[in-house]
Amino acid sequence: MKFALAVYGAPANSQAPQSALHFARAVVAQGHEIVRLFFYQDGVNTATAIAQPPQDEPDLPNEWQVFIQEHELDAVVCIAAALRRGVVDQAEAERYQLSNHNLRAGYELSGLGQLLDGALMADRLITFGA
Amino acid sequence: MKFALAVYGAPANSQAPQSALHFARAVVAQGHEIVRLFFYQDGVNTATAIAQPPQDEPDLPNEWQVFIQEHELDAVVCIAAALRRGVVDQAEAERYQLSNHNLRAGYELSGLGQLLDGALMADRLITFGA
Amino acid sequence: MKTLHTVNKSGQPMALCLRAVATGDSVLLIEDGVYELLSSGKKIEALPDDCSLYVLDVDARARGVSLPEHIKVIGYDDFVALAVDHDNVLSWF
Amino acid sequence: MKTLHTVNKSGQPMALCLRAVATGDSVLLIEDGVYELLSSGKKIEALPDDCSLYVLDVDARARGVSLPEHIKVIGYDDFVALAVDHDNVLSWF
Amino acid sequence: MSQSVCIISTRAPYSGQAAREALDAALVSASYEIPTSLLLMGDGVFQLLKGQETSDIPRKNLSAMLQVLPLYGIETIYVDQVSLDERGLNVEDLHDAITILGQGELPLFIQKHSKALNF
Amino acid sequence: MSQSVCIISTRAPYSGQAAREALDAALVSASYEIPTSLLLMGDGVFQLLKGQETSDIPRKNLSAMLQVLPLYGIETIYVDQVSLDERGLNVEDLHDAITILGQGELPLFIQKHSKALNF
Repeated sequence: MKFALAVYGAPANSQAPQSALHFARAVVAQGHEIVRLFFYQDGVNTATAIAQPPQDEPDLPNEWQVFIQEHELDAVVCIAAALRRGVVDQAEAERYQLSNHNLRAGYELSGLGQLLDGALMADRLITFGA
Repeated sequence: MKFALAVYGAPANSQAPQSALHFARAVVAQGHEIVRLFFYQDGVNTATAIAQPPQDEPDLPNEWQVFIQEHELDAVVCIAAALRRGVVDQAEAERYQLSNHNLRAGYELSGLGQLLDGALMADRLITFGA
Repeated sequence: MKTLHTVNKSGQPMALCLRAVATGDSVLLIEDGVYELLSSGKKIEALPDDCSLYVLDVDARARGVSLPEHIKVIGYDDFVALAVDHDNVLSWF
Repeated sequence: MKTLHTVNKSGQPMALCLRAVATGDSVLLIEDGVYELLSSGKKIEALPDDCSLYVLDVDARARGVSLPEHIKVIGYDDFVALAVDHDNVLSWF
Repeated sequence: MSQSVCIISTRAPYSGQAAREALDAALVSASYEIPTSLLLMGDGVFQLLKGQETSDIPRKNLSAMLQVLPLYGIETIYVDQVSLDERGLNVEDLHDAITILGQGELPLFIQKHSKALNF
Repeated sequence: MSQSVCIISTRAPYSGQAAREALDAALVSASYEIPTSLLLMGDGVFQLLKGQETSDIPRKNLSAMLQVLPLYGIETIYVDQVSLDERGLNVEDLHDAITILGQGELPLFIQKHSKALNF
């Protein structure tokens, strides 16, 4: 069965990225397919490359990246939500003349259409809210 | 009179940074002193240099920076809260071997002690919660 | 059409879920939704009899919420299986 | 000792504020706290008579909340003046 | 079954961006020519209040965005009656083009759509 | 008046970091040797539940942090009675070293401190 997952909370202010990761691992373990991951609202903070969680807590941004790359998942970060929150890739940093960029490898910045597209192409959309 | 202001919400998920800025401007206009600004919890996102708000909304991170620099305010970003959320200066980026840094000029990363210190040295502490 | 409803907070998300739930649907409490098992005026008692109530084990355990006997305690594998068994998943947060 | 309480949401912040408020204190509704003026079972009616109730003009206007006559509508300058006039400011959020 | 989308928006308009980000999703869905319904529940019904003047806060005016919905084929906004009652809101204080769903109508209404997205 | 601090913590322990960040503030305040009280209200009282096992979620165990408070001179945790009642919590389910403040006791309790910080 085809799943799409949407994540709307940040690692630091919500359990959403962690619940979604647990769920995603179980989806893959049961032989189902994840056709789209979509990070929206504060969920875009999951994709920052420069967070440094305290040593007594797991590093969720890193765990997500490893999982995405291992399973070659289609991981989309909403570009409008990301820009307003300061999560940008090199192309956007250059476009807006920002000093730096911080999007992790494995993620792609794209439009909200990818959330709708994922919802329609999947058999199930599961949203992890903030 | 001496004021300390604490900001706990991010520009994108709370009105706190904007309410606090309006309040801070009124404090200065009335001839009072702001002895400490402290950005904690999601409030640390106010200090990122690489956010790009949409054109139909004000650029609060930029407005805060201009205000801080114009009035030479003591603006502290909680270092623990900032590290876990991916807001880092050059020194922390080097310490943790992160790819980049994104703290705006005008802010200083420091410990939670600066919040307590600000609360005790000010006549009034005003907290803008998320 | 059967829907699986997830609830990750008590308060508004639980109240809205109860308004959207239909005969034969299931409700799964996750994250802070597990506190709904404690509250004195329990909203979950308004759940229709033919709806199943589940709670996610890791989230209840993390919060020290002790579980009444009538509730089905499940893990993420079961959560995925429930999502497969229902026609839709609605998340209340 | 007089305290100025700010409330930026209805729900829990307003409820906790009402439990912490003392004779002679003031309450200022800001941000989503201004919706407290609309709710049908108004919590603010539990405010003691000798407490003053204020609302921040920009936040009420932004949300389209019309203001009852008995409430004091203020701007940020008055907010600062209130903070000066009270001994402490407590923020409920 | 041909596809249709129900966008459920449950947040007040201005503290965070969730309400705006739900409206953006509704507009994108409708602009793909997918039949799209917008359903307001809980604090989401505050988006309907008339007379919102947002020039002094750093947020886009959502009232203005609601006016635009018909241009995208979203002719009415569905609203949960109980949420209005809980908040003491009367229809005359609200945006005009709304359809109120009474207690018990919500489950069937949501099920009429092939996908429901909560915000 | 000599300084003292009341830390008011109103959030449940694990969804966000607000509860942890309030405890951090209490520990910092106490470690500066400022007389410090910790007051739990609203969903903050959920921090007191016994038997929290957090190894499967990405959060530090706050129960364990509460155990550490006496080492910093915070011998008891003040708790709002009404918040316990609203949530159906009984004292036997909770962390031991607590002092319950009944209805009407909160205003005076908070005023005894020169500064109160809400989280």
